[in-house]
Amino acid sequence: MELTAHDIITWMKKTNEKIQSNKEHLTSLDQAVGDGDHGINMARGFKEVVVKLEDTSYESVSDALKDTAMTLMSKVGGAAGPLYGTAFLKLSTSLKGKSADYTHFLNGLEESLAGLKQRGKSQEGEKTLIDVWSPVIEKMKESDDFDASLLKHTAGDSMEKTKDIKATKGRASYLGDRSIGHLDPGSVSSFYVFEALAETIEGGR
Amino acid sequence: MELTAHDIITWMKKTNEKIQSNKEHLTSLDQAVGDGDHGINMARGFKEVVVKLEDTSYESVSDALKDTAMTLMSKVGGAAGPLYGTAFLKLSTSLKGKSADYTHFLNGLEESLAGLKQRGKSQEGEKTLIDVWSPVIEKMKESDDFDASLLKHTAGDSMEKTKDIKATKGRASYLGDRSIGHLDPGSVSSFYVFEALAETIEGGR
Amino acid sequence: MKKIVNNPEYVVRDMLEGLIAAHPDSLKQIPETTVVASKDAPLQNKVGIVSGGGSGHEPAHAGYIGDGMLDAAVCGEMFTSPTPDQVFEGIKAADGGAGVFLVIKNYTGDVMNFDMAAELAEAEGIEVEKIVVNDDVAVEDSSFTTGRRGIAGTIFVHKIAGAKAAAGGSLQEVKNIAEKVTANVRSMGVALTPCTVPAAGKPSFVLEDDEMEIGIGIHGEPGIERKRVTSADEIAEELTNKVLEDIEFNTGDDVALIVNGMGATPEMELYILNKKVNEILLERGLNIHKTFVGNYMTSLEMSGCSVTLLKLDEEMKPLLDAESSAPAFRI
Amino acid sequence: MKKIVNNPEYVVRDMLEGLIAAHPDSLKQIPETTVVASKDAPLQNKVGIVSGGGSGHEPAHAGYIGDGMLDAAVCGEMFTSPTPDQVFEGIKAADGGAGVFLVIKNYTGDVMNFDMAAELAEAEGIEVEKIVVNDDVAVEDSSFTTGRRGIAGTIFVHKIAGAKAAAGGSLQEVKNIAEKVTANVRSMGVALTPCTVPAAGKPSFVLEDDEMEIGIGIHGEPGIERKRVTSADEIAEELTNKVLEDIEFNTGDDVALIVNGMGATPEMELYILNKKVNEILLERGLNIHKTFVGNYMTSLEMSGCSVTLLKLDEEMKPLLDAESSAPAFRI
Ligand SMILES: Nc1ncnc2c1ncn2[C@@H]1O[C@H](COP(=O)(O)OP(=O)(O)O)[C@@H](O)[C@H]1O
Ligand SMILES: Nc1ncnc2c1ncn2[C@@H]1O[C@H](COP(=O)(O)OP(=O)(O)O)[C@@H](O)[C@H]1O
Ligand SMILES: [Mg+2]
Ligand SMILES: [Mg+2]
Ligand SMILES: [Mg+2]
Ligand SMILES: [Mg+2]
Repeated sequence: MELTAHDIITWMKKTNEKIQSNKEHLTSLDQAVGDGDHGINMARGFKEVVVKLEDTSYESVSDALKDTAMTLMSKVGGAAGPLYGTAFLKLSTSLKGKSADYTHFLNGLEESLAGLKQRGKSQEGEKTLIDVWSPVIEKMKESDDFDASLLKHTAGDSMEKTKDIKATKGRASYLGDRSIGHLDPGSVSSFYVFEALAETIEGGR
Repeated sequence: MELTAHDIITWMKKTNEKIQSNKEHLTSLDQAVGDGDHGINMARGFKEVVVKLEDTSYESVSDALKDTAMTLMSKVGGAAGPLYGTAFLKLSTSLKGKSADYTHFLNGLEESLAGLKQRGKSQEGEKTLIDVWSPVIEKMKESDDFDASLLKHTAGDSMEKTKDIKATKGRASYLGDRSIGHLDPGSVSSFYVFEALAETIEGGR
Repeated sequence: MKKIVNNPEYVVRDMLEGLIAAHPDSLKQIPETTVVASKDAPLQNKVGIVSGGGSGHEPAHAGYIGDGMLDAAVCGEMFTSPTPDQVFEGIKAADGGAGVFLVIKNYTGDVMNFDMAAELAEAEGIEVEKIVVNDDVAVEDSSFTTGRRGIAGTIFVHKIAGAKAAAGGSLQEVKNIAEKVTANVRSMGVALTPCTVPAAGKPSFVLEDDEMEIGIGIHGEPGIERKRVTSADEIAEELTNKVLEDIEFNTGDDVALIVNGMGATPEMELYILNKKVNEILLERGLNIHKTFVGNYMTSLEMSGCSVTLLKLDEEMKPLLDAESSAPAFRI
Repeated sequence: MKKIVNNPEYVVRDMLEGLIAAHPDSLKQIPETTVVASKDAPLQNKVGIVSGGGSGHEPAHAGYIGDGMLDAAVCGEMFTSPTPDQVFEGIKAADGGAGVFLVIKNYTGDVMNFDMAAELAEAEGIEVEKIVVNDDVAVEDSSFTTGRRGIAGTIFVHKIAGAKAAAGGSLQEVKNIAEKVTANVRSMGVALTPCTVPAAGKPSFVLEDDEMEIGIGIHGEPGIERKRVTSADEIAEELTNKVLEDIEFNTGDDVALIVNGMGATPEMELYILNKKVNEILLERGLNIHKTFVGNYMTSLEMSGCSVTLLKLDEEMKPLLDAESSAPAFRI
């Protein structure tokens, strides 16, 4: 299977729907361990992404992802804006001039992860969205084509596991041990991103 | 009967006791129609009056009343400070060089009332402490000696009647018709003053 | 009641100590009084300007002490007018031989205590004049009330009378300009939450979770109407229109504006309100000469705001614009 | 949630309009951005100073724009770091050819967004340097956190870096002095009540009626300890001692002090706190060069305060004392 520019638009629309309907949930999670704006920020950003993608016609996956990245970068703010912006920009750059087949796409996601780590000066196990992106990508490497159910489950499990981690990056790190027991908001929004990707794939089959 | 300087001290001590134990009541009443400081202000003032009177020895009723007046004037503040200060100062001045027999004392109270009216630019029926001082003095005129029970009852009834008056002076006047149904805080503190005077007289019999 | 205080009975004393400690170069406390004065007061041959009132309205009034504004401020107990002897101390601290001008807000207690102080001062040969500020349009100005209350418009009286005195104006000239300001200034406020006097321990009134009180006084005195909290734009319209209705404003008139916070309202909200107030004034064809947004005349931790408009003329304008070193009103 | 707002999504936009309307002579908004700049920015051959961060901390940051302080402030959404493109606009607005200096508070989002903006600026040939302020001693400075947060101490960085730039300092000189200030400034705060982001609609955390949180962050981030509200004196001791412990202070050292209100705390309470803070510092043998009491770095309508101490030297002192025309920090 190969993703098209149209698939990217579907992916982002689905992500947006999930984020809009879970805006308050994300904000509550961020109120518990951060400053309570994650839902508001992500909702503002993805709403704009959908507007942008609907207003433009795309030839390539890379172009659609680039606009997604730039819109997130300029509309989300906070920690999540540069992080998601970087992730999608790296994916876009990696796919430039290439088809979005499984191998290329997965390579692109690896670039995204590297970008996240560099931008956030962080790594796995620090209770950030990296704890969803990294295991999802690891799991994808074991497969050789898109697998919606694998994606969903890995993302979901990884998100759940952030509960047990003690935060050492981002605002939640101020809580120290008290961060344990709470989901990481960025990991939850990342779960929506991958769940939406899974549904896009399913729809595309 | 004739009041002595010692009686004045007793009177003020008894007034102070009543005000201290009703400080919160007076403040609540003032919260309903004013700014909620009447109890606090009167308690601060009368506490100082007692300290002052206990620290000094007095030859005359007039001198004890003068110190009472000056202390209230400089410790109470707000509307009540100048009003009570003026009332006791007029009483003191009127009794200067005189014995505090019934006639002289009553004359003095009439001077007090005139002083209150002048200082407050107010008259009967405006829902102020004048609505206690004035009827008490009127009633006292019908008698030719101190009458504790008359004093208490007139003061008490008059205080109660302020409930039905619409305020046209002081902070309560901002409430207009909504001031009806509330006791006037200054009338309640004035009731304590006259009740204490009645008890002083009773004690002196 | 959650407050950063020690003994509630000593809040004013403690505050004054902390205030002087923060401004050792510009302010002094007159020993054993609650009077704060400019470090170099009295200034010889300058009319002294004295204001004051109950505490709890900070930065009013001590924050307005400075060159071009007040010489002394008399601080009463919480929401309680200061006593005549204290006001008299304030007058003496400000008296440089050219007379002293008193700025009084129209409350029975303030008027009586300041009047008595003026009598004491005159008995000692100090010439005293005064103004009673009554800018609050929420109160009906009739014989059935004690008249309109003095609220944030008082700041403009401080500023313009202060500038006149600093410019060498005589006591009578200072009085004349203060009367002009008072005749041309109007305000109205709103409260979203009440405040608690520390020694009282409970709020002075109660508002439901969705209620506001239009026309509130700065001691929590009742306003015109209690209603559901509306939008910033609607609040701006309600307050501004009520103020605009009260005196004649003509197209092209210069006005000065205060959007005043009651204490607990974030500056962000005051600016949001100011946006709409500006639009209304511009639509009315008025020329906004100067705008002041901030906490100028507060009610402890009350949340809410007030809108003050001063209709300016060519005499008042330069006096409003003149320099002031007062920490709460630097110009 | 009771607030004077219109649509909660547009609070920042509305606020900026009201802000510019209030300061038409000194401030401008860069069209279609959330950047506020000095009316006469950029100044040729002066190092431009740019600060910013999430909104909700007013008067931070736009209130510090003025001669001798900031050239531009970038306003993010509520408690949300501004985006790289906006910060880049701020940099361009402040760039007069001598380079631009960024004052960043140490939060992951701020650091990332400002870094990316610096990259964009450098790609366009604008020289950029920066400081990350981390004065909050409530946070452990270890590899297990993102490091200490930037809070009210940031104001001193604005002031002193701004004065250095105004005095003709080079970009490197501005950076050097900003690093010195950051190395010598420490703060700690306390919250008595939480605050509510308008679009969130509910408070960011809950405190019981008798509780306070020591070491609170300016976005409601958790502190060190939650305990019963104590007296002003005890709060002053707790905050000041924690700050004093953190760097070496010697008898006779000059310090500058900020007693900062979090938004809803009356000025009266800040002065009451200041009284005790002063006593503690004097007892320690320190020389209080200057004290600032007021709302400088707020968290909407949070009630509480913070204490900031800057250990001064002969280089910083005149820069702190230098003139500033910023409305929130006039000197
Ligand atoms: N250094 C970091 N590296 C990777 N992810 C991070 C880092 N810091 C924060 N995050 C992610 O960002 C999320 C918070 O985003 P958001 O609430 O929008 O930003 P802010 O903390 O600035 O308010 C966290 O839940 C976490 O997943
Ligand atoms: N003009 C007036 N004439 C006579 N009494 C008055 C007048 N104004 C107020 N009072 C009395 O003063 C009382 C209020 O006193 P207090 O609360 O101490 O002063 P304030 O209103 O300044 O807070 C009222 O209850 C009323 O009895
Ligand atoms: Mg957040
Ligand atoms: Mg009262
Ligand atoms: Mg009072
Ligand atoms: Mg944030």
